[in-house]
Amino acid sequence: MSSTPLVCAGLGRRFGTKWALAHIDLSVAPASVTLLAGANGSGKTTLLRIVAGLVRPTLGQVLVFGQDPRIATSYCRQRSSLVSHRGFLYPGLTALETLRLWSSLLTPDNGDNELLELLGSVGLGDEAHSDTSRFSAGMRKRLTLLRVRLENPDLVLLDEPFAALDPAGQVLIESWVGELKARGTTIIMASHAIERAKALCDSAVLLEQGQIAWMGEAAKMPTPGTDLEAQ
Amino acid sequence: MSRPGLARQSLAILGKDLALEWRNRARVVAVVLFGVLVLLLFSLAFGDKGTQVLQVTAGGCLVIALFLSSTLSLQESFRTEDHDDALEGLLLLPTEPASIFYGKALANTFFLVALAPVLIPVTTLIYQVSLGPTQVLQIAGLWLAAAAGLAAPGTLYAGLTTRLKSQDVLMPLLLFPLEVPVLLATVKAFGLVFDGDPMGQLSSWTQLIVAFDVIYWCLCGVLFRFVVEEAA
Amino acid sequence: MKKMHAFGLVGLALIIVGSIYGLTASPPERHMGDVSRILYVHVPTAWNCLLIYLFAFGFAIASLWTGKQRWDIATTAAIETGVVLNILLLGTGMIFAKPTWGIWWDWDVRLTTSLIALIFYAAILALRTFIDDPNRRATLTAVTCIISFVDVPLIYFGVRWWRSLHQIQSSPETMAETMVFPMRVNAFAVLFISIWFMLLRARIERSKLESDEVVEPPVRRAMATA
Amino acid sequence: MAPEGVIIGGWSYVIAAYVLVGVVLAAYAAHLIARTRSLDARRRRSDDRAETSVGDS
Repeated sequence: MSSTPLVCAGLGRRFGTKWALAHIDLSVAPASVTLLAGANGSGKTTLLRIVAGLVRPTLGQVLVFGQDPRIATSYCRQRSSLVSHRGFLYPGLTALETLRLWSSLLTPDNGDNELLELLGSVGLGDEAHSDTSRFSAGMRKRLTLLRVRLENPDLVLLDEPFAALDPAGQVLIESWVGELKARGTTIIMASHAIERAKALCDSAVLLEQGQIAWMGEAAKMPTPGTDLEAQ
Repeated sequence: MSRPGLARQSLAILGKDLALEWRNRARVVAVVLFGVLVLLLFSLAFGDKGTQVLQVTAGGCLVIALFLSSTLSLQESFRTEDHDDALEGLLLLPTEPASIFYGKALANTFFLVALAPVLIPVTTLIYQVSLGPTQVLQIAGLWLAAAAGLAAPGTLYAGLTTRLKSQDVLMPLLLFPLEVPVLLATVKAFGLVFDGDPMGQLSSWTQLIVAFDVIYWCLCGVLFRFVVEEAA
Repeated sequence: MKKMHAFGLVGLALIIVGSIYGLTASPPERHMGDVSRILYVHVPTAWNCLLIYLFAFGFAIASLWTGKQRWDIATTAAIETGVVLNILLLGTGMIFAKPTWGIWWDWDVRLTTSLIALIFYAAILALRTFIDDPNRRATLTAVTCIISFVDVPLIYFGVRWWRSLHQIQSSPETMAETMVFPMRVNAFAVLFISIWFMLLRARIERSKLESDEVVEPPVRRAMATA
Repeated sequence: MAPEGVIIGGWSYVIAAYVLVGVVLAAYAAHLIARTRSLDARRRRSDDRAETSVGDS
């Protein structure tokens, strides 16, 4: 039970008058890659934020490795990592300083040499001492990915990983996902780029207006917007 | 897997906030100038009543200058956290909300203490009070205690009102009534340093401010997690 | 619904009895004379105001602990009722101050503390109007309410020390039995009326939330199969 | 310091205090009841459209 990365049962979340999510029953197998598909506002981000323990579910239960992220917050966050569409960066800090901050909040705390090496591995070696507020979207994303490298989690939650990236950046994400997968990390990916994401994923969940409209093998997923009842 | 302790995490946050403040020196200078301006305005408002009045009001005006300047720096301390959801990033690492609080509150205390080397000399000049070396030390100690008492609830309330539509009004509205005990005690203590302390009451006022500090730092540290985490 | 109004009616009956007794049957006090009759309404509001703020503090802790909406509703109802009593307490306090001390306002410990408390709690009510998300509103109301309540004794002692250099605290002397009776009756009267206010206010808050929001999740949709 | 002797009169202050208490309490009660009425009316209208269960106090 506790080795299952994610179990949701009857999950629902209301914001004001609107139900962003309802009746979510979902189980994610270890070392799998799951695609969360759906239109804007279909509840993908809310679901990922609930799993990360940032949003409290209104109804139902969520278990991350057998623990409730609301109660065992620290445990769940140690084993999972969220890559949001925001970068979590401070304007004014350099790339190296940003990594230094993250690293000093984790164990083991890496020295500057390791951090510079990490920056080099994503092609940011020359930018180590530049202010992150001057970074392009792609550079910011690559820096954010290093965060996951530092955390070394068992469950990675990706929110729109391909958004605002150039083709080179998208290829980088693909190879990075492959790398994580090979290491046995479980991945849940919310994405608009259905075709690109499908190729990376084992299974898929299609959300429509906060509810699961379709669930199954990624390759067989219908294109969103088509008549699902006809399938 | 063990995590770095509360103290180490707090120091990491403190270091980050100090680095950001250093990058943002121009703003820091502006806040200091604002403090000086407040002192100047008060001295203009009371100045025509004579030197005596200026000397008597010096302590109070100095504390009010500290309070008004603090709202500017406290709000800024959460604007950087909100800009790219960086605070959320810290929570996800995971960082204990309490260590984020203590790190930021220490940074805010540091910032408020940094106002002292400018505001205190300016006060002695325009309010025409003379300070001996011991009195300077006393004022510095009191200033530190007052800054700490202001920074802890200030950090909590700045975090609480960040992202709200009327943060600039709500934060002082919530913070200043809370700070009345610190305000009264500090004004009294400053007055005793400036005008002399024949009855030896200074130490009891200092103890009172320190007691407030302890209560605020404990209580706000406990409550901060509810302010930053919905799921807490 | 009917039960709720019973509190109001009992409170009304008691306050009429207590006030008539206090205005007629009770003898004037030795020093303050007839002015002392103000105390029969002033002191009961003060006691109840503090009691209601204590309730709000308890509700706020429960709200933070459980995250349940009903505690947030209770906290809000208690804070608003407390603010009404606080206004009364300040008003009657000032009216009492004029004939006894010769001034409308004095930086007396209790008056000062209650003025600051009023600003505190009114600020919480103001804060609530700026937050749209009900969960966040509940959390922030609870946090500010807890801090405010803890701070009230600090203000009290702070002001007391601050004032202690100027004048000696005036403390009420031991009261005659004829003074105790109307004070007690009115204390219960204000308590009943306050409970009635809180129940009414809670009902308003609840039906406001219910009519504004869809409490039940949408109907479960059929899921297409793979 | 408490003044010497007895304060004479002051009935106007006593009446003012009692009137203040009465007016404020009555005004707040009226305000609460008016709001309850209007919310109840609104809810009854929405109940006509959709039958929803409403908990009673």
